[in-house]
This record gives sequence, C-alpha cells and structure tokens, in this order.
Amino acid sequence: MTRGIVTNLWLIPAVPLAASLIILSLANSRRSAGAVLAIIGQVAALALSILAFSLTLQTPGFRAIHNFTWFTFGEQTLRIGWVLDPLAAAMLVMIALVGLCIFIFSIGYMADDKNFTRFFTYLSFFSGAMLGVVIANSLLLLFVCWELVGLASYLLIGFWIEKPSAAAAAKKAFITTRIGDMGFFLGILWLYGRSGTLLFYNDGSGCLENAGLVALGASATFVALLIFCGAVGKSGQFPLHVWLPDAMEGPTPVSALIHAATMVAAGVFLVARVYPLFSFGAINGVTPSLTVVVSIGVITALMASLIALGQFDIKRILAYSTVSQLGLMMVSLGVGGVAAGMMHLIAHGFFKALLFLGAGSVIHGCHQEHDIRKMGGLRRLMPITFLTYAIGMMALSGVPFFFSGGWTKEEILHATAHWHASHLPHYLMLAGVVLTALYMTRQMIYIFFGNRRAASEDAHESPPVMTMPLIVLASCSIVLSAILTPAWPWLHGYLTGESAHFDIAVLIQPTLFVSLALVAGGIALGFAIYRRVAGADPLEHAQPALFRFLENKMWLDELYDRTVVAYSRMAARLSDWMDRNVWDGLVRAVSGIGQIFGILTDNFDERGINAGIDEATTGTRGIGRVMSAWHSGQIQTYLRAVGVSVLVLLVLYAWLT
Amino acid sequence: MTPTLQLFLVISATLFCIGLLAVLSRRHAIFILIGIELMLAAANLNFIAFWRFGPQPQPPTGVMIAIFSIAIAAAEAVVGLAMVIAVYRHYRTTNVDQFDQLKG
Amino acid sequence: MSDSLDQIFIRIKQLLLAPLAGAPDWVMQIASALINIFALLGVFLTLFALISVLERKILARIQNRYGPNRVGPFGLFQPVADGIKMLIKEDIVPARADKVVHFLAPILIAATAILALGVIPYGRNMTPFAIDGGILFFFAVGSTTELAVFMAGWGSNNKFSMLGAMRAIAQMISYELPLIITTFPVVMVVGALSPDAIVVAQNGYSFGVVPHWFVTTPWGAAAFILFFVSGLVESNRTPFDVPEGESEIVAGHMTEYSGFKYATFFMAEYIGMFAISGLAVTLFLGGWHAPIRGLEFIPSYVWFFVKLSILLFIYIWIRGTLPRTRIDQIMNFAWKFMLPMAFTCLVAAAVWHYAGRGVAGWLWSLAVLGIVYIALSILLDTRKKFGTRTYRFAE
Amino acid sequence: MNSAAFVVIAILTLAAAFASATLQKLMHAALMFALTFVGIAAFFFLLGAEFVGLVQVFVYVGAVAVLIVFTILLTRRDVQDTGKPNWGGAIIAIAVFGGLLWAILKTPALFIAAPQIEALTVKRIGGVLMTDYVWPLQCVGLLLTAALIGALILVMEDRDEG
Amino acid sequence: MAHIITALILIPLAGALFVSAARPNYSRGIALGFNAFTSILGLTLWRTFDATAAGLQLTERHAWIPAIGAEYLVGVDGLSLLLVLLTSLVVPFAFLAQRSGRGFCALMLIMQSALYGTFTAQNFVLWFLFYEMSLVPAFLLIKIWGGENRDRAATKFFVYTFLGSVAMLLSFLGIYFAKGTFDFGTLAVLGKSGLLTGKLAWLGFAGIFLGLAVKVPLFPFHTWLPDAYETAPTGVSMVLTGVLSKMGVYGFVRLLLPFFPNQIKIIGPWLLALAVCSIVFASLAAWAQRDLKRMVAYLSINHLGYCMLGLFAVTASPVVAAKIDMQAALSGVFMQIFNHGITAAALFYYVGLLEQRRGLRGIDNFGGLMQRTPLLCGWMSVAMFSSLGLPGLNGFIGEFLIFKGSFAIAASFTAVAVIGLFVTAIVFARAMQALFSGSLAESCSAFPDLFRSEKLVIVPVTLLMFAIGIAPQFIFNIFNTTVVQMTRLFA
Repeated sequence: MTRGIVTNLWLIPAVPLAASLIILSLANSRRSAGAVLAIIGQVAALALSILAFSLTLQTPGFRAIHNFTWFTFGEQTLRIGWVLDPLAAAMLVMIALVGLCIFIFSIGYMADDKNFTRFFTYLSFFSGAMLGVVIANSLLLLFVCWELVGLASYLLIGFWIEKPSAAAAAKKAFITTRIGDMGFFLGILWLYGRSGTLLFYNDGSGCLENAGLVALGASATFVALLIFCGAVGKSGQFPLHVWLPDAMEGPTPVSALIHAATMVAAGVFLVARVYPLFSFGAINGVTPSLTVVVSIGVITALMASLIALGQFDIKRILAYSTVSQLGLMMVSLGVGGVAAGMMHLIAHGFFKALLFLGAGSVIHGCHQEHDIRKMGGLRRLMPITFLTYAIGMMALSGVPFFFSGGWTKEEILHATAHWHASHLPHYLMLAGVVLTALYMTRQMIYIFFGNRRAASEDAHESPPVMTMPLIVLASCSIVLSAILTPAWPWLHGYLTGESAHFDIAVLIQPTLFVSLALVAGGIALGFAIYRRVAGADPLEHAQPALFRFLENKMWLDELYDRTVVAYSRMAARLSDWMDRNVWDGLVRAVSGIGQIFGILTDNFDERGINAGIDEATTGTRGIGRVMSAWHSGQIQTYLRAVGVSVLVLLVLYAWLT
Repeated sequence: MTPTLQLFLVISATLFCIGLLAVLSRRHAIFILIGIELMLAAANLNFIAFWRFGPQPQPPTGVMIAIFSIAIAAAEAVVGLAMVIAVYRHYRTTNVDQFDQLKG
Repeated sequence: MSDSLDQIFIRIKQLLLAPLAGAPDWVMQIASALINIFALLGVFLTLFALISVLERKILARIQNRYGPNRVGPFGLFQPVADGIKMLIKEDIVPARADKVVHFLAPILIAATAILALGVIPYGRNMTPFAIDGGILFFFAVGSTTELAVFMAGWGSNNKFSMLGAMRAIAQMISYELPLIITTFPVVMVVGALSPDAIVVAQNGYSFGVVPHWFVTTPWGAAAFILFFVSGLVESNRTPFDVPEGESEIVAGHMTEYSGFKYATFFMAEYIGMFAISGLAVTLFLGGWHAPIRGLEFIPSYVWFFVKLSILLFIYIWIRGTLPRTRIDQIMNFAWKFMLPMAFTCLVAAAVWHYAGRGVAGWLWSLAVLGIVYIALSILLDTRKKFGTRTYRFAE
Repeated sequence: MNSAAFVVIAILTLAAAFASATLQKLMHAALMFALTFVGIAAFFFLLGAEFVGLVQVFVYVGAVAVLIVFTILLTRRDVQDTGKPNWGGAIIAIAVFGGLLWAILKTPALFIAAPQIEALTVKRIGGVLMTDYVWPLQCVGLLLTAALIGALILVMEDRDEG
Repeated sequence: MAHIITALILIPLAGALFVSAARPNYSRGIALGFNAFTSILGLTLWRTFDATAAGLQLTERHAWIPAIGAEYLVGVDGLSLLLVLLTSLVVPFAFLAQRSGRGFCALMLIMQSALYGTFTAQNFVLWFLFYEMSLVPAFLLIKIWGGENRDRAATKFFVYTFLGSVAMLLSFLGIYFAKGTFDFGTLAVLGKSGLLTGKLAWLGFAGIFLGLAVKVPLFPFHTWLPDAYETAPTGVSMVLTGVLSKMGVYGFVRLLLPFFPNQIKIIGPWLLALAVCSIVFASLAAWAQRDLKRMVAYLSINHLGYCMLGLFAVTASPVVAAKIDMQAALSGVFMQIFNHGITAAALFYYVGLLEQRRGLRGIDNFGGLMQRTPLLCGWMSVAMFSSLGLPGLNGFIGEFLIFKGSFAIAASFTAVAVIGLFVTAIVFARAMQALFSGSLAESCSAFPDLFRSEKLVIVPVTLLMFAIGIAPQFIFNIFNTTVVQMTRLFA
C-alpha cells in the first residue's frame, strides 16, 4: 500500500499542473469552467495529500522514497525521485488546504477581472510547482520546481500586465530571487561535485545520509551557506527581501497564497529539508552555517518589524510582518528548533493567509483602497472580516492559549533560550515579539477602530464566497493550536518522530509567562499610542526623522538601486562600449594596417619595380645597338674573328701551362 | 729525312693555313669553298698521319673518320657550290663583300 | 710445258732484273715498274695501231667496201702512215686560248687512260701493278678523264669545243654511276676489289664445259651488258659519240686540236676502250681463264687477248650499225633505265648468292631480273621516246 | 715509306695548294686545286691508306673539281677577281700557322717514326664499315642524298623566274 | 543505405539548381520540398545509426586527390549526427521564417549542403572545402538581402572568418608535412603523442585556434557577429546562429582538442578565462543593447561561451578530472549545441515576426504587446525562458551539465560564469518587461496576432523544447557513446 502511494506521489503536483494546462488551452471567455477546474484540481491534490499524511501517521519517523533515472549522459545516470516523510506530508496538507481556501476566495475577488481564466491557470500552475518542491527527493528536482515556483510568482505578480508598476515589481521579484537561485545553483553544483549524487535519501548513499555527508567533509558549511542563499532569495531574508513588499502589486489572493503561506515558506522548508548539511559536524548544535542562519534571521526579523511600524499600505504592513515572521523561523531553525520552526511555519501559513484574505476583503470593501489612513471604523460595517481579522491578529502577535501562533512562538523562544552559542538572539526575539504585537494593534486600530474616514464611508461586507474561506481559516488557526500546545505537542512529536503525551504541567514554564507579559504589554502599548489616531501617525509626530526612515523602508531600495543596479547597468554599458570600440577598434586597426601595407606595396611597386625595369630595358637596348655594329654582314670578318679567337685561346693555353 | 709524324703535322698545318689564307683573303665565293676543302683535307691528312704513327694493332678509326669526312666534305662542297650559283643568280656577282644582307 | 709457256713473260722480266740484284730495293722497284710499263706500252700501242686500221677495214666491210688496203699487205701499215701524217701536221693553238690548259689537256687524258691499263691482269700473275683496290684505282683514274676533257674544251676557248666538252662530261658522269654499280655485284660475290682475286674466283668448270665465269650467271650477263653499254658511252663510241658528232659540233672538244695533240686524243680514246673492255673481260669473262677445261693448256694471256679482241670487234660492229642517239635520250636512258637495272643486278646477285649459288639461285635471279626489266619497260613508256618522229611541217 | 717520295709529294702538294689559294685566274686555281688533292692522295698512299687515297682522288678530283669548274663556268659573267688579296686575312692565317707550328714543335712526343703495320686491306675497311660504323654509313648515305636533292633544288632554274 | 551521407550533401545542391531554374514564386515551395526530403534522409540516417557502436559509421571512402592526401571520406558519429539533425531542423525553420526569392533559396540550399558536408567530412581538405563553401552563401545572403550597412558587416564577416580559415589551412599544411595525412581519425590518435614539436606546434595550434575561435566566436574575436546578425535577414541569422557557429564548436571538438592536447593543457587557464569573458561580457553587452536582434546575437555569443567553458574545462584544466565530470561537461556541451541551435533560431524567428509587424526592431518600439498579441507573447516568452535556462525547458539541461562538469574541474571560472547566467536572466526580464508589459503602444495597436502558418511553425519547435526539457534521453542516446569515447581520448 505504501509502495503504491509513494510511487505515484508525483500525482499530487501533477494534478494542479494538468489543470493549469487544460485551463490555459481554454479560451479566455470560459470563466466558470476555468475556476471549477482549478478548484477540482486543488481538491484532488488536498485529498491525495491527506491520504499521504494518513500514511505517515502509521510509524513515527516514517520515510518512503522512490527514485528513478531522469536521463543518462555518457555512462553516468542522473537520478531523481520523491520522498514522503512527516515534514513533506505536513507541508503538503498545509499548502493544499490554504491553496483551496485562496482559490475559493479569489473566485469572488477576481470576479470582475477580464483575464479571469488566465489567473486560475497561473494559480494552479503555482500550486503544482509548490507541491513539487515539497515532495522532491533530489536537490535537482527541488531546484527545478523551485525555479518554476519563481516563474509562477513572476507571472502572478505581473498579472495585471498593463500596470507598469506591476511589471516592474514582477521583474524585480524574478531577478532578486534569481540572484538567490544562482547561489543555490552553485551550492547544488558543489554538492553534486563532492558527494556524487543529488538524491537526499538513497537508502544509505544519499547526500543527506551519512555516506554523502562524510564525502562532503569540510565543504558542507560552504554548500549549506550557498543553499541558504537560495532560501534567503526566495523567503525574502535580509539582503534580498526588497522584492517582497513590491510584490504586493499583484492581486491579494496572489499575495496571500504566495507571499504569505507557501512560496516564501519554501526557503524555510529548504533549510529544514537539507538540515543535516547545516548541522553536519555540529559541536553541541552549533555550526558556522547555523550561526549565519541565526544572525540573518535575527536581523531580518527586527528590521522588518520596525519598518512595518512605518507603513501605511495595508498589504505592505502584512508583507513586512511575513518577512519578520520568516526571520523568526530562520532563527528557530538556526538554533536547532527544526520542529518548532516548521510548526510556526504551518501555523503562520494559516493565520497569515487569513490576514491577507481579510485585508483583501477590506480592500474589496473599500473599493480598492490600500491606504489604512483612509480607512477606520470598519468594525461595525464588516463584522465577519473584523472578527476573523482579529483572530488572525491575535494568532500572529503570539497570544498563547487559543491561538496557534502563540504556542509556536513560545516553542521558538524556548529553543532560542537553550541555544549554546549566545543568548542575544533570545532577547532580540523577545523584542521582536513586542514589536509584532505593536504594529498589529496599530493596523487593527487604523482599520477597524476609530471613526470612519474617507474610503470606508460606504464600505460593505464582502459576499459569502469571500467570507467563507476567512471563517474556515480562522477556525483552522484556532483548532491547530490544539495540536501545537506544548501540553500535547502532537505535531512536534509527529515531526520529530517522538511520541506525544498529554501533560498540562509542561505549561507552567517561566518563559510562557514572560512571553504572555510581553504580548500583553505590546498590545497595551499599541492601544496607548494609536488610541486617538487622527491625521498624522503618532510615531511620526513623536519621532519624524525615525518615522520617515522606517516609512521609506530604510532606503534599502534606493541603496540597492544606486549601488548594485547602477553598477551592473554601468558594467553593461561599459562592456557594450568596449565591444563596440575596443575590440572592434582592434579589428579596424588590423584592417587599417592591412590597408597601409597595401598602399606601401603599391607605391613600392609603382616607383621601385616599374621604374627599375624601364631603366634596365633602355640600358640593354643601348648595349644591343653597340653589339649590332659588330655584325657587318661580311662573312670574312666573322671568320677572321674566329681565327683571332682561336689564336687567343692558343696563346692563353700556352701562357697558362 | 724519314717522314716523322711531326713532319706530317707541319705539312698538314701549312695546308690548313693555306686554306685559311684562301678563305680569309680571297673575295671570290668559290675560293672560300676551295679554302674550306683544303682545310678539311689537311684535317684528313692529320687523321691518317696519327693513325699511321699511332701505337699499332689499333682499329682503323683514323681511316674511317677520314673516309667519312671526305664524304661529308663532298656533300658540303656540292651544296656550297649550288648556293654560290643560286646567290650569283640573285646578286649577279660572287664577290663576298656584296653579300652583307644579314647586316645587324 | 704449258705452265712454262704461260709464265714466259714473267721469266723474261726476272731475267732482265737479274743484273740489278745487288741494288737497294727502291732501285729494284723502279726497275720492275719500268719494265712493266714498257711492256704495257709496247703491247697496247701496237694494238692501237692495229685496231685503228682494222676498225676502218671492218666498217668498210660492213658498208660493203674494202677498207684501206693500199699501204702494206691488206693495208696493215696504214697506221704508220697516219702516225707520220699526224706528226707532220702543224700544231695550231687558238689565239686567246688558255695555252697552259690547252697544252695539258691531251697529256692528262693519255696519262689517265694508260694508268687505267696498269691494273688489269693480262695473264696468270701478269698484272703490271697488283694494287689491293685495283678496281677502285681503275675508276678513280677513269673519273679524272672528265676533268681532262673539260680542260680541253675550256682551253680551246671555242664555244663549240666548250659545248662538246660539257656534253661529253655530262654523258660520262651520268654513265659512270651504272658502270660502277654493275661492278658492285662482282666485287660483292668475290669479296675483294683486286682484279686478280676476281679472275681467280672465276676458275673452275661445271661439267667441264660450262666455265664459272660470272657472265654465265643471269645477273652476270645483265651486268655485263650494262657494263658494256656504259663502257661504250664512257669512251664516246657510237652510237653515243655525240660529243664528236661531226654533223653538229665538229669534233667536240677536240676541234681546236691538230697535229700530234689530236693524235694523243685519238690514242687516248682507243686506250680507254682497251681499258674498259679489259676490265669487262676480267670481271665477267673470266679474265685469262680458258672457256672449257680442255683448252687450259693454252697460255692464260692468249685467252685474255682473244676475249679482248672479240669485245673490240663488237665495238666496231656496233659503230658500224647503230645510228647516233640524241643527248637527252642518252641522259634519260642512263638515269631511268640503266641505274635501276644496275641496282636490280645487285639484288639479283644477292638472291643468287643467298639461294646457294646453284640452279635454284640461277632461276631466282633470272626471275628478278625479268620482272624488273618488264616493269621498267612498261613504266618508261619508251615508245613515246623512241617512237617514230612526227614531223610538223610549217603550215 | 721512302723519304724521297715523301719530299717530292710534299713539295708538289704545297706548291699546288699555294697556287690554288693565290692564283688570280679562277680556272687555273681550280685545276691547281685538283692537283693538290692528287698530291694529298699520294700522301695517303705513302701512309699506307690506299683506299682513302683512291676515294680522295675519286671524290675530289673526279667530282668536286669538276663541280668547281662548272660553277666557275656558270658564274663567268662576273668581273675578274681584281685587287690584291686583302692582307688582313693573310696576317691572321700566318699568325695561326705560327701558333700551330709552335704547338707541334713544342710537343716532343710527335717526333716518332712510322711503326710497322700490316696492310690495311679494303676487305678489312669494308668489314669495319659494315660492323662498327654501319649507322654512320647510313647517316652519311642519307646526308649525301639530302645534299644531292638540296643542291638540285637550289640550282634548278624556275621556268617562271627568269 | 551506403551512400546516404553523399545523398544528404548532394540533394540540397540539386535543390539549389532546381530552384534557380524554376519560376520565382514557386522557389520557396520547392526549397521546402527539398528540405523535407533531406530531413527524411536525416531521420533515416538517425534510424540506421547504431547508437551503441563507437567510431564512425556509414563511412564512404573514395580516392579524390591522392597526390596531396585529400580523400573523400565522410562518416557520421554521435556528434556529427546530432549536428546533421540540427541542420535539417534549423534550415527549414529558417525558410519558413521569411519570404524568399530564387536566389535566396538557392544560396540557403547551398549553405545547407555545405553544412552537411562540414559535419560529416572526416578528411581535412574535404572538411575545409565545405567549411569555405558555407562561408560564401552566408556572405552573399547578408550582402544582398541584409538590412542597413550590410555591405560593411558582410565584408567584415567574410574577411574575418576567411583570415581565420587561412591560418587554419596553413597549420594543417604544417601538420600534413609533419605527419603526411589529413585524416581526422589517424591525426586524433597521433595527436595524443603530439602532432608537431616545439615552436611549430605552437604555430600550428595558434593557426587552428584562430580559425575556429573566429568561427565560434570566442571572446576577443566575436566583434563581427553582432554586426553580421543584426543586418542579416531573419532566416539567414537563424541559420548563422543556429548552425554556422556550431561549426566552430564542432571544429574545436573534432580538430583542435584532440590534435594539440598538451598545448591546450599549458595555456588552459587563459582559454578558460577567454570562455568566461565571452560569457560575462557578451551577456552584459546584450543587456545594454537597444536593438533586439543585436541583443539576441550577443546572447548567442554568451551561450556559445558556455560550450567553450565546458570544452576547455574538460581538456584544458590542469586538474585531473573525474570521468563523471568530463562526461557531464561534454554531453552538456553537445546538448547545449543542439538546444542553443533551436532556441536561438526560435528567438530570431520571433524577433523577425515582430520586425515584420512593426518594421523596426528597437526594444523601445514596442509596448504592452501582451494585450494585443497574447499568443505571440506567450510563445515568445517560452522561447526566452528556454534560452534563459529555466528548468523544465531544454536550455537548462545543457547548462546544468556543463556547469556540473566544469564546476568540479575549474570551480573558480565556473563561479564567475554563473554571473553570465544571472545577467542573461536580467536581459530577458528587461526585454519581456519592455515588450509585453505596460500600456499598449499606439504603434503596435494594429498588430495581428499569430497567423495560422506562423502557429504551425512555432508549436512543433516549442513542443520539442518542452520534450527535451522534460525527457532529454532520446537526444542523449545519440551521442552518449561518442561522449564516452571522447572522454577516453581527452583523458
């Protein structure tokens, strides 16, 4: 039974891909058929995922692989394959479920868009690719799906192609992720070169298994870091995060699906998947690569949360919150809490999707208005959206008890606390928690509390097709907390393979109380600052310079434009100039020399040879005339000459001997 | 004065120079031919003399050469005289100095 | 006995030489040479005198009249009379003639004629001068007669004599070729140029009756005839005596000569005739061999002179019967008939020799000669040449 | 090889040769030419090569002299060969004679007497001619024919030329 | 079946004759007919080709000019067959790309026959004959049917390549006098122990290297390519980039690398540097281009740079490479040759379509095409992504193998070369943004979308791209044994 499922594990990504191909071939007008097909695809994928998930429940630490040859070059064969293990199964279910909700939501949201069918093609293509990433057993197959995911995100961000800003954002996303991918590609090459295979698990000889790791040896850290570049690019970590906020140009369901739940999570999933590389040769859990991961994670988390405080676009705030949450996940992975990181990832997938869809329905309600300063007091106008949004907000800021986010955040703080290298990340993360709570409450207040402002005059509740997914996602966030509480860490056990047993006592932990206090403090602080919000943002009022710094996203974009982009563009112009003038110049110089040489030989020929030959001819003619005088025609003169010459010869002979 | 080879050579030399004299100094075409014949005869005399005075039991090459040269000289004389006649018919004179048509 | 008779003259000679035995050998050589010369001259001068008169008598007989019979018995002393007449006659030399050449011509002609006689074997080892290349000597000397004739013609500074000399030379030169070529077969068969060897090669008789003379072979006969005709022409005898053709150019190159010079010309002509017929005898008629074995006892020189006189008779006989031929006919006859026939004799001789010299060879060579003769006669369309003259009277 | 004959012949030949080279009268020169060749033939006889002597007489005296004489006749109408023979040629001839003489007298090896040889019979000459020199014989034959035809063509009077 | 290669070479020639004789308006039809015929021949050649046997197959050997060692020897091995198939694919593709008169078709057919000849000839003199034969039609095609300043570009192209080939000829003469044979097989075997010695060896190497480097084109010698491709008509530039540049790479694999192994080892790093330069500088230059055709031209230099990187890594690197890396690099190079042939041709085809519609081909002359001609933009973006090296399409396979191989052997160079990959991505992203996105430019408002005939051309090619991208085994089977044999030769 297991064999059967693993061998055709490929069906899970294949169904959505097939769906997208079919929808692509449909004419643009067949709107409903397209949507239905996409939904069916997604449901099928979800069903299969649940089936696979149920399979992994049988034995703890379950792992089934199916490898096959993709192609043979020369005498070598390149093998790829699928793997089914708790990590993959959990991700499969999360992606499928969240994807389904978003599909349903986007039916409503995109209803009045003329390229409706094409949207669903791209969505199902994306989910297919994402599913492919999750189940890949070879780093190469993972990379292939990784790139397809990048392509899907490019297409989706630039969906409204007529908007130049969307196209620019798509291009920016594509290129920045591509930079990360290049690092990832080099990592793959290095790994393949060293360990001889790219298969993760190949019953003993895989690159993540002992044999492969030993073959890697010292270069494991470099490979890990290079692969981490890919993760940084895709998950929008510190240096390469600039594309994520711009990616909000795309439709909200896109942002929800891609920039909240799935794609950005791929980076974290990647680090989790190749964790043995990172942790190879770890002395009590600390390796250089992991420390790098932690430091990047910390920087990203703090920076993003600070910037979120200064943003006014509803979706950008959420984007920055995603960036900071991903930073947090990276930190948890870095400090060794893989299971904690994954759990937070899954939980975050749900409530971030919820928040995005909430924002989507708010925007839909406020007639495409994005600026939170123009909203307010939607509490009563859009009650369902308000309620679900509040639940999402509570989960995100880490309120424990009923909300999944809280427990996972708690778990992560627990892991950072026990990190041997240093305690700094632990404290910084605590600050991160406060900041998260702060900007979420700011957003809540701006949108739902206070009196209505311009855009929210005639706001109205979104139709059920949009509110239903919200409710589902909200309920999921709450239900999920059940399996996440340290009291009954079922998911943790599932992921790490240990058995989970119910124990309320675990709850009573000092860190739990500290985090609770921090969250409450954060919310209280938020209310304190933004209670009477009017016109200008209080923070801006208090610290204008700092606020403008944050609002402009720490001028990172401008920095990049002025440095990296400018220099490379200048390099391009330089090489073009070099090409046009230097190398071509060389060729022209050579041809010039050739011409000069030609001219030289021509003159030489004209003056030197011709003139010389003319002289010679006149000279010979003169001699000729002299000689002819000798030929008088008299025979006897000739004979006399003969006689004389004989004589001369005789005399000569005589004189010589 | 028993005839020694040297004597014969002297005689043939004198004959040769008389022939040369005739060729160089006489203006009449036929005399030139006579001169040439004399010179050839002198040469023959030399051949036979050397054959005769040469170390014996030798094959008669000298004689052979003399015979052949006589034959050839005869042929040459015939053609020479024929030419003299033909030239005479054309120039109406046999004075050699007049035949300078091949002047350079 | 026959041998002693045969060698009588040689023995006489040795007798004459005996007193000089002690002298150095060049003296001996000169003495023997002188003896030979005197003997030679004696015999042939008397023969000349005899023949000159006999010729006139025979011609007369042919013309049904007696000949000179007044001087001596049957006119035999007529030559003495002529000789005295010649000596007495005035010796005229043309005014602007080239005196030296005029004077030298007759001497040269006589000398060459006599020289030619020197090499002919008159009897068994009775050859005055036995030169290895005797035949060649004979012709070499024969060829100088042309020069002498020319001197005569040129020396007398007379158009007629010049023309006569030209004709004589032309005639002699063109017939010299057939003369020499006809001797080739004999020389080749014998394998030697000396006359003695040729005569010796002709001894022996088959069936005792038929002598091995070359004339008995077909090519020999043909060669003999051609040789004889060429001999006629060489010595300017009728019917080829065009140079002295009285009717046309007086006496040819001898017109300006009179007296003793004319006599020497006359004598030279006869001696030339003797020489040619003597050679004909040695070459074809077996020299001094007897016609049949039975008659070998007769001395060799007798046979030689018998054959010689027969030939001379034929000369005279021809002179008496044949009319004079035109100069161009002579020329054509020489080049178009004589020369090819001479070459055929040569071929016939070769065929005869290689067919084993027997009867088969005889027949083969006869066949070759016959074929060529017929072919030539057809080709040469002599009819037109010798056909009857068609006279065109002036209209 | 008696020296008396040698001396007589030598004097005769040289005198005749000199005469033929210098006599003003054409005909006399031609005749003297014939006499010279008779003298040379005598020399050959003296040297034991009878055959060559005979051939010499045969060819030169018999044919060439006659031809020369005929040529003189055919070219009679030209002016007599007036004027002294120009001395330039004479000087050169004498000089060459001097040179040759010097060469002959200088080489001592020539001062040898005639060794004894067996007679050179015509048969032997014939034999050598027909074996070793058969090709040259054919060539000379060809040459003579060519000369014959050539001379004829040169001399033939074209009917239409005159 | 014995004379299939000669038939392959002669049929296009016969076609050229036939076309020049036929009526002008039928010329393209006839040419396509002949192309179909040669393609069928190519396919039969592929079917009869025994992929497992190493060494030359279907060889035909005839005495040609024995005096100078020139022999008509043609034969096919994995690489040659691959390139023959590529030619029979690209040339009809080029015919379909544009309207063509009699002269155009005839010259293209002659060029096709020359290409077949070059890829199958095994004797240098014969190879050189076809090598030059392909040059002349290319020159004429550019000169007569080219765009503006075509004369200068055509002459530069011709003289430049010709100079290179002269150098190559001279060095081959040196080799001939040293070894007395022109046959590639024997020379390759002799090559292991060094064909020439001392300074002469370097001269010989320099001559052939110059000749082929100009043809590939390798970095410093590439300046003729942008001008030539820019002015050349679409069909010609498709063939030029699709197959003619492959002659250079084929030359490297067949001639230079086996004949001068130790010379290459000595200056290995320099060669690798050159390859990397041509990758990085070409892609950077492509980014700064304003003319689409010129941009694609630079990109084809970049892609050929990858081939050269792969080749030099295998042969030139001082490091003793593992068998897997050499085979990976080599098969990557062969795959890249084939793929780039299709993709570059496709790109030129699309640029040609755009040029037909707009009359201009500047990157700023278009805008928002996605709204007006979605199909054209869709298919064109597929071609762009394939050229970009997006996995799932054919470009990626070749590039991945090349990078895998060369990274293991020459890590530092490959690392720098990855920049080239990245910049290509930027170039295409910029191009897509400029062409497809934004508001529909009024100049392109009247653009017709793909006609049925154009669809018929594009769809099979793109499907082939996807097929190779997803299941490339059927291509690998062609040259796997050749790769194994060559790695043994180069090791």
